[in-house]
Amino acid sequence: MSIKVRYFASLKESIGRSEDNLEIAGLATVGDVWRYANPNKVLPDNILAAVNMDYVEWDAAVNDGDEVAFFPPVTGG
Amino acid sequence: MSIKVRYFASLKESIGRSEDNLEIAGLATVGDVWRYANPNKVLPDNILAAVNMDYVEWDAAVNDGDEVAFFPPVTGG
Amino acid sequence: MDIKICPEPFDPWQEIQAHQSSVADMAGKFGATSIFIGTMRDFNEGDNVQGMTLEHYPGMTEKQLEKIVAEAMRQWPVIDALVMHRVGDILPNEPIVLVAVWTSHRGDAFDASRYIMEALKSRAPFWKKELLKSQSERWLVKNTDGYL
Amino acid sequence: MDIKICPEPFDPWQEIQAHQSSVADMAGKFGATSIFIGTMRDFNEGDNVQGMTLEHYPGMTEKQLEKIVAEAMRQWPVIDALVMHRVGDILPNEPIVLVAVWTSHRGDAFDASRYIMEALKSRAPFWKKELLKSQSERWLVKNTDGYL
Repeated sequence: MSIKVRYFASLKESIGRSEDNLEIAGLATVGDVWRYANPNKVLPDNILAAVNMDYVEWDAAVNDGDEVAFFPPVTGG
Repeated sequence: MSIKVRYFASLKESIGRSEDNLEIAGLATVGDVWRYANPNKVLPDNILAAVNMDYVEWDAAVNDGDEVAFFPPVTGG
Repeated sequence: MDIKICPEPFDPWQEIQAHQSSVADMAGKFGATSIFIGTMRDFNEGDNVQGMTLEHYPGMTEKQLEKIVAEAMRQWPVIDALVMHRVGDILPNEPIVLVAVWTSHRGDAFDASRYIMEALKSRAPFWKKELLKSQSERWLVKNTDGYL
Repeated sequence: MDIKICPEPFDPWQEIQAHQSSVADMAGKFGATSIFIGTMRDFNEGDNVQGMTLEHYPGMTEKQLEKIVAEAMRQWPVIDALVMHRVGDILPNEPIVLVAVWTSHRGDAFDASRYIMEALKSRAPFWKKELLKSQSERWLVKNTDGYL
């Protein structure tokens, strides 16, 4: 399966990348995507997740072609 | 004592005057002013009163030189 | 703080902008502006309305509006406020009332502007008389509660 | 309904006016307009702020804002709404966000505009990084609750 992963704001800076393009079988959830893409990285507090631009919980399913995003709490407005 | 009385909006139209200038001793309250100025007029419902441009109750005192106003509920905004 | 009773039509955007730039030390200090504009509609209670006459009590209007804005400034940290209200003959689509409040934070701006609008509706001595398309006239009887 | 993400500074008054006159059948139909504008301040948490960079998630931002406005339109009888938000480099005194809501009655305009602002603050994917006068940078950590 093919998953695009995106990082934003302070998380992007601390990870040092804005995106990953994963080509791997066997990722079932958003949590799996995080652990696979960042094997040695402790997850910062309060990180939010989205699949295809909608907010999801960490146990949400991922499918081939999904865009998964991780980012800190939003501060717009 | 000298009291200026003012009427506004639908009350002004139903009374047929916009103001009275009273020169009379012995008016103690706003209610007295109304009764003296409009002896044969039944008071319409909900009429508000002001003395010197502040809202008052009908038993509020009036003094020489006061401006007393009567008007229906306000409908601005 | 500025309160204006306007016998002629006004442009709310121009007025807000002019007010904002006339208060020089406001630049960079406020984070939130909440604005309410009431506009004349061409229908009311099922009838077509052609025009409206707004009567007021000169002097008391200003006095009551100043009190209302002062009350808002005691309850919330308001940096500045502008209140404008039309009087005289008004046509559909013309602004009737403008309330603008500048604060540091958004909650205060929303609360203070709404407080001023509600208090204005219940206490500022203005009266509306509608001219219907049928050429009959009618006084509006009562303002509705804006919190419901 | 219009949602705009703006990489360049915008004039809120011009935008509101342009929007209002672009929707031809609105004239005479709306009685209430509630507008909120968030503006960049030159200080925050005790520090002088020289500038700000607003990052966003293109695509998700629009999607979330559309959802938020649709929610407001389901809860209140909204005639029209305009939401604008800056991204990129912002200077003090520049508008960051604009929410404008047109309704028949004032209570709905106040409620809907505030709902949109609060939902935007908690769900629209924007992130602010401040550049302090001391030349250090810092990410803002969390939005405050605007109902408190």
